[in-house]
Amino acid sequence: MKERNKPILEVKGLKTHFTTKRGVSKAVDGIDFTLHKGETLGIVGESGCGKSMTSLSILRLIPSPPGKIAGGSVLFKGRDLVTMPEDEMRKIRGNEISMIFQEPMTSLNPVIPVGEQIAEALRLHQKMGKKAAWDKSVEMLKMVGIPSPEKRAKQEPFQLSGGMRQRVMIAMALACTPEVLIADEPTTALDVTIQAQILELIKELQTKIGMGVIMITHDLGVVAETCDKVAVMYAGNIVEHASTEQIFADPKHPYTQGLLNSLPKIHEDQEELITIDGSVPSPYNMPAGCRFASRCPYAEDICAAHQPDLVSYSEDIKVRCWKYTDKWTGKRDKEGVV
Amino acid sequence: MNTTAEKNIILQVDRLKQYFPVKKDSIFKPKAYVKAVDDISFELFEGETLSIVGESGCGKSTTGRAILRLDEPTDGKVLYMGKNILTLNKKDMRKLRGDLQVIFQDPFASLNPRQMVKQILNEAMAIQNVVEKSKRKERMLELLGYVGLPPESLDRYPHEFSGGQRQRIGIARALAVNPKLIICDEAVSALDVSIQAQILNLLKKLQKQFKLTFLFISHDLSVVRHISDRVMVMYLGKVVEIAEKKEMFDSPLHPYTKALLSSIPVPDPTLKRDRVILKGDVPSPIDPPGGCRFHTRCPFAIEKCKQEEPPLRELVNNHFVSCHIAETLPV
Amino acid sequence: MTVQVKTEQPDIAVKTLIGGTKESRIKDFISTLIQNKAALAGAIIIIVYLLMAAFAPLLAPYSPYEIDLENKLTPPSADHWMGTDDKGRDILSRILYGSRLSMGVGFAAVLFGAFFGIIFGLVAGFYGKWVDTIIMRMMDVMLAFPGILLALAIIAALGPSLINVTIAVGAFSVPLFARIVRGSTLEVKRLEYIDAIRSLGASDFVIIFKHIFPNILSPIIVQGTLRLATAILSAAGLSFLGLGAQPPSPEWGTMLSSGRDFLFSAPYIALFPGLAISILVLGFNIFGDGLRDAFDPRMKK
Amino acid sequence: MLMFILRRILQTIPVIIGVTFVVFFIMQLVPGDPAVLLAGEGASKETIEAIREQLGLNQPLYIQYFEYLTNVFKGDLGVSLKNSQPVLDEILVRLPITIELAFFSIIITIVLGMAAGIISAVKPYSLTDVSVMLVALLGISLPSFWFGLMLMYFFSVKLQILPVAGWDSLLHVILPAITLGAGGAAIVARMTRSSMLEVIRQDYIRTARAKGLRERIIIYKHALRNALIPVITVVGLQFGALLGGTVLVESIFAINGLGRMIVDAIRMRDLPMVQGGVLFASLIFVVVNLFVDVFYRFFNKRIELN
Amino acid sequence: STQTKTEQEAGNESEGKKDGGTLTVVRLSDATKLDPHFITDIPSANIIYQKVYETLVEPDKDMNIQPLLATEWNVIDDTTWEFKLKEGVTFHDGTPFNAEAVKATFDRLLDPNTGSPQREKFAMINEVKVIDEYTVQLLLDYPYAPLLSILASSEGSIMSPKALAENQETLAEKPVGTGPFVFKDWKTGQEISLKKNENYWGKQPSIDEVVFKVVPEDATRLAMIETGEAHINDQVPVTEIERIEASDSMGLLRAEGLAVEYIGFNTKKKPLDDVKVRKAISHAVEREAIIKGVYNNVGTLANAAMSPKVFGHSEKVKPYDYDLNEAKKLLKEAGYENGLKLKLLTSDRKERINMAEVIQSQLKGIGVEVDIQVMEYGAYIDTIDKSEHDLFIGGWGNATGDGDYNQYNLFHTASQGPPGNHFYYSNPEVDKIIEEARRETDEAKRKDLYEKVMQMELEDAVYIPIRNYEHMAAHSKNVSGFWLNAANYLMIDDAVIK
Ligand SMILES: Nc1ncnc2c1ncn2[C@@H]1O[C@H](COP(=O)(O)OP(=O)(O)OP(=O)(O)O)[C@@H](O)[C@H]1O
Ligand SMILES: Nc1ncnc2c1ncn2[C@@H]1O[C@H](COP(=O)(O)OP(=O)(O)OP(=O)(O)O)[C@@H](O)[C@H]1O
Ligand SMILES: [Mg+2]
Ligand SMILES: [Mg+2]
Ligand code: NI
Repeated sequence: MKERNKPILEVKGLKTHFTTKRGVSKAVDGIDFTLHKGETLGIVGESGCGKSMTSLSILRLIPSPPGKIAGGSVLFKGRDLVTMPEDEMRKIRGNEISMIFQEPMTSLNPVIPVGEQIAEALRLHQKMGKKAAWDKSVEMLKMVGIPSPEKRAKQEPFQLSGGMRQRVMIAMALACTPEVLIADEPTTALDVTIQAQILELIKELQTKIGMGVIMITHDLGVVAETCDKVAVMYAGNIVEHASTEQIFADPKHPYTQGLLNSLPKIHEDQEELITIDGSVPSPYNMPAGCRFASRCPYAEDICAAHQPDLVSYSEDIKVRCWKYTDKWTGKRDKEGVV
Repeated sequence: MNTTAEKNIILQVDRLKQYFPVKKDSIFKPKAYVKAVDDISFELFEGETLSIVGESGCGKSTTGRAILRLDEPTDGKVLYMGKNILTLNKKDMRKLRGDLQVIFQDPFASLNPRQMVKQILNEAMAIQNVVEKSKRKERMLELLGYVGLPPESLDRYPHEFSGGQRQRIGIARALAVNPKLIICDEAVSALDVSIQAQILNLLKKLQKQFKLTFLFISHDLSVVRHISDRVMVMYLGKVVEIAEKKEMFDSPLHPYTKALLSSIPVPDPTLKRDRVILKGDVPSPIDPPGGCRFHTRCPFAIEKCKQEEPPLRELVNNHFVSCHIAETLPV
Repeated sequence: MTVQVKTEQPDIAVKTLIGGTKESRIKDFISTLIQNKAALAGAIIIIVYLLMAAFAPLLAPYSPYEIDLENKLTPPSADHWMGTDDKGRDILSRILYGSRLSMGVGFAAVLFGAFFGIIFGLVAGFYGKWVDTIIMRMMDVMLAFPGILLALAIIAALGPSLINVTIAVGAFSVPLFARIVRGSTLEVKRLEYIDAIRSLGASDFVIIFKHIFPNILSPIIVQGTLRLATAILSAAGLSFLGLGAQPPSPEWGTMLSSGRDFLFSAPYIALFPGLAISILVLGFNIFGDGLRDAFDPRMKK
Repeated sequence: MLMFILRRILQTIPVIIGVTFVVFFIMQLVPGDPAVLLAGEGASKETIEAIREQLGLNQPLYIQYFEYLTNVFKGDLGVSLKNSQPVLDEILVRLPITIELAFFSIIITIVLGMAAGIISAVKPYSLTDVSVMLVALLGISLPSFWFGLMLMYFFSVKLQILPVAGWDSLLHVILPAITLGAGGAAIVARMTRSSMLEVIRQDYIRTARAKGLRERIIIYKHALRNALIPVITVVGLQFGALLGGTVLVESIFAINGLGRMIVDAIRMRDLPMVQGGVLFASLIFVVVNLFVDVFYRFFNKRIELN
Repeated sequence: STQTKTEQEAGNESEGKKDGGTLTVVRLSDATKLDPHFITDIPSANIIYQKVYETLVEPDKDMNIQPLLATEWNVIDDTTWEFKLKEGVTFHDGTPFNAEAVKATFDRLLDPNTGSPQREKFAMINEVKVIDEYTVQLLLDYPYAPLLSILASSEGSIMSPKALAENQETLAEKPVGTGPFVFKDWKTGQEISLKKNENYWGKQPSIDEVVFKVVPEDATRLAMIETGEAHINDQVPVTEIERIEASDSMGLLRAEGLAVEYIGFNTKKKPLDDVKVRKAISHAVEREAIIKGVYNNVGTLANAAMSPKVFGHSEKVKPYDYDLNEAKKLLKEAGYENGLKLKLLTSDRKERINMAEVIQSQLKGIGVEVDIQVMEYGAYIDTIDKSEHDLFIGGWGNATGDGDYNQYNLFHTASQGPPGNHFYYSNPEVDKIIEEARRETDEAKRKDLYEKVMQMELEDAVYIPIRNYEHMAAHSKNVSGFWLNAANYLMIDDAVIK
């Protein structure tokens, strides 16, 4: 599954900015990653760090105005989506790259039967007839495990439970057998038991179709269970990028460390949880230096002054931190802060 | 009941029922109800944290709301310090509300967007008249100190705060009236892990400081495990299991609890577990299945489960479960 | 582990985003208003009208009442910028003086209608059940009722006066406001902060007026600005029944109606008062939209 | 739903009784004596007294009212004081006319209003949007007599392509319906616009885009259907305003409708006619609003449950 | 004379042209009922008067009484009038017209059980006596000079005895008379249509049918004439004269009327109970300005409560001249040199509101501050009936064209309140003269009495006469031959549509 073929999706230096009355919000500020066929990339990070905006930028669905892709490229099978004409882009959306949105409750049109919502993409992209598209959408519903799909297809979203709706979203995203699936917090709104069902389903389908998946979440448990590699985002940047095992076993970036530390340990009793002090800098007013510097227990002068690059720590690990460069003095490390 | 016998019961919920009438589609159908909470009993000891867990829609919030009389329960008793609060008149109830507070899930929706923090806090104190006017300012600053917000927060509106900070405002408001019991309805579910940790720490600290009792509603089991003394599992309006935290997590008895615990994604990619993946969806609370309500999804259901409703029985010391076949299940 | 819950550092994000002091908040409010160009234009229109009303005696080139039958129906000219009416009165002067009356009646009527409509709507929406049923059926009765009859009844009961016309016109809009307010109340009632304040032991009065009401302002503002035009026009309709401003008051609606006989021979008689009303309403509508945005702290996000 | 409709129909009864009650007592309050108005110029006091006796106006009020009410429940709305015709007959002649007028007007309100609203919403803050909204605001603040007479002047007198007045053919319906519908159209346009703008921001529109749908399909299939829900309520309310507006339009275009009948009857203090007219007008209103509510609930149910 | 060319043309042309066609008349309001014994308004009477029903005698264009169904009459003694009836006339239902028909009609009118509001006017008739088939006598209780004028008015219409016997009730909707037009259909609130009476005893009308349509809006009625959708509009606002005259598709017909408009004083109410105040105000109103400025010179300056077309009118009666100094002097004498506040009540007719505004502005000149009260008609009547007004603008229709109907109702003490004396004027001497004039059979003497009593009323400054009505009808240029009677009845016997 993890054969190193040519990447299907390559994001290079992607920047998405929002221009508002208060100034420019650099929601996504230079993101790089690649995705291969059959691979699952997890993107994690604090709320508001730009995860959703990254995924929307790939499909060029940024609300515009105020949003705008301010730079970088998104190469999909070698073609740059950022500069592609709108009507060609439309052919890719929902067909070759699909997306599952964060909110199953609000992401389905409340007044259109769910079967129709699936079928319309099929008619458009696969040039199917009305009947054929409907049959296929019923089939899709069956595939995602919805009982009596013929009946359900005719119902409107409000007649379905949350889990079912999320499954409809998945069916919709997978209807045209896309090569890339972007799942933006597909299970956040769901119960654990239902969440387990859905994650299982996505995994299953991924093996079947062999698509590349970008799994966006802030639930590290979900990442651990589903992803091959992980990109950790902080304030519009990727701060660490490594394989899943690597991230959980030996996180490099102080933010990643903090994030993992603050999880309540399920098999261990703690009197008190570990937290990361301070808060995320305003996207309108990013510090010049490392964006995590003000909260970082290791921060040195250089951290506040200059922003580090995302550099390779080892073959598989990239990290954006002065600590892993030769500029690092290691003064505070010695004081043993942690 | 040995270990708990010495503790003071602060709140006792007795056969509480909360049915919501559903609008009928046809006059020919009998009047239907959502049986959101259907005959549950439990007690809460002073200074402890009891968590309620369960899937969405199983009646957790409804239980909390019924205790606070935010909805009028259909039947049952809620005894607070031995007094049935469901029979209090409006005036007495308003007085009592100072003792029972609530922190809600959505840190944005639970604060009036048009009130500044100082108005929010001041109003809470004014309503319960806990602090005299001249001392309120002082008290507000004190409250902000407890929850870790800077004093200048007083002059800001909720939208000017991050989610975690907003949740702290909500907590400060609850503390403002010197409550004895706080119901935390998904108080940390909407927050980021790192912020969630801050709030959980805060709650624990405050509990110690003020001898608070928490009724902690959540579906996040790792959080529950961290904060609770005892855990209660609900399914479709019924209590299926109550036990001390350790007991519950180490040896769950009910098949639903087992599935629930095994479904929690563990942030450890090296750990590969046997997961009980339940099939199907939660049935509708309007027309819940007869017998054991879980039998439609239970992998172990026997004929009896479909026919008879299992009683809540004490299987191990202080570990109650409502399952006919709890003893025979694989561990 | 030494990491404690500490008082957070004064939050940079918050501080730079929004100034913490009161003055800056007001400034912020005003700057939001000003940045909204449409709202600014609306505000300017309203200010011009208010100035017009305030300084009518200084601005008006003629007396608004002086009848000059020799000079009746003269088209707009250098002497009479807007022409003269069928009794030779200067239309411009009448419009200037009339701004006091028409704006007064319009505002007062809308306020009256809004006041009762809001109370009924809030109470119906908040308490629901039979209270709701009774109030809303009452509102239905009012809506289904011919306005002229209501107006006549008010003359009968209270006698003709400008205040009573305001009441009559306001009464027409009570059910409209009530319906809109009720709908929004039902929505806001379900929000968590209402439960939060209820669990603090707040009385229904506090909940309704302090917590629900400010959060349903936006549809009220929209409805209010729309009703203004209708109010001014219906006030005119009633003055013909002897209820409203009695002649020769230069009330815009009445002026407009009296232009009805000269629609083709002297269109300017109806045109100018009509424009005066339209522009005012326009001003209020766009200002109202801006106000709604500026009032709503959430909109700044 | 059926239950809801049934309950609402039951609630209609007190509304109607309420209306008759209020009308009755207001008519007592209103100065002016039908007997005097019927007797005409120069009638002696004896004559007036005789007329009053004949019309049964000398009985105590509550008897008059209860007699009226019992008769109404028997289906007898009394006879007009003015021309002694049975009120019901007079109403039944006019009712279809007014309903027809209102129907076409509301169609115009809806079609025109929504079209304008959509055009505006598709390109918010564009020149088209601003001009459409300006016209809409003018539509709200211009009196309908002005608009109606202008339409008549251009289309009937100048161009002579439409009849001036009357109610004989479909051609006669056009101008009155436009006049009556225009004000409402303006309000509906505003509502549609803001509702569309609201809906366009919703997540499911983004979902539709993510499917690669064309903008046109997104607007008309996905956005519009949802945007219409709040507009329905406005249309329902507008219908009330519309019924009130019929008086003017019926006068201007010489249409023999219910609105004009009621106002004429009020002027003659013809209580039975006023009662009957208002009764039917409120009945129409209540029925229309019932429809709107049913419609709204039907749509809204799915939204609430979401 | 105000008769226009149209009439004269009609006289010349109508002979040869008998084109038929439907004449469409548009008017402000609908009829209330069509039974002449119950009609109290002009719009109703206009439908039937000399069209469906005919009277024994009729007024001509100059309000002189001419024979119609009665060919001749004699006053046998003060209280006995004898009429010879036309032979060979039949009602529309086929019943022959004869003395029995006349008797049946008046018996019904006079029967108190009928409850006719018009009974009062005929109260002096004691008995209707059939002499022979075509001779009938009216026996009066007391001498009553204006009898013919009453017989000539709409309420004197002769009705079919068969219809009276068989279906009295339906007469309100379906009139049956002897006139040149037969009632066809009535859609209430919309239109009434009449068709030509093929068996008419006199000259057959040239048009086949006439439809009276209700079109409440002034502008719409004119537009209908302009586009040819209707032929005659018999209520034209004074502001439209220029437009009509300038139009090449419309003509304007003007005819002097019987009605007058005046400003009335409530003589019972302070301070108007002081004759000096009333005189002062009378001096301060510039009446000519109103005729010209408000009425666009439609109608003529009135000198009394009777228009020149009413029997009893006299040019010699003189109202107060416009004299502000005199007015101020009188006010001062009355003790109001510092001014005075009064209310002026008017109904909601546009011209009257305008008039009120002009009067308000004129009275300001002598320091009288006037508040205008506009009221909807019903409320207006109610207010003056209850004597709650100070000044009011009123009008009197003079429906019969005789001075008695005017003087008795307006000024006799017995008429205070609803019958018409809204001045609440009471002067025993005036009462006496009015009663005397009623019985006086000598026309010249009657005229003298009226002149005298009118002058007395003006001396007491009971009212300020303003305007004698002039009726106007706009018509399409392709109709001719119709005329307006002084009581504003549309006469269409000779109307022709080109
Ligand atoms: N319409 C907008 N205008 C201005 N800024 C915006 C807008 N939408 C998003 N942003 C900014 O973009 C940043 C990234 O938002 P994004 O939704 O990608 O966060 P996220 O990582 O998906 O968070 P979450 O976990 O809460 O979904 C936010 O800080 C936000 O301020
Ligand atoms: N006011 C109400 N009217 C009707 N039904 C209600 C009402 N409130 C709650 N319910 C229903 O009662 C059931 C229990 O709801 P409740 O909110 O208590 O669930 P919960 O366990 O808190 O779920 P979640 O985890 O989603 O918050 C649900 O099916 C819900 O739809
Ligand atoms: Mg997101
Ligand atoms: Mg809940
Ligand atoms: Ni430590």
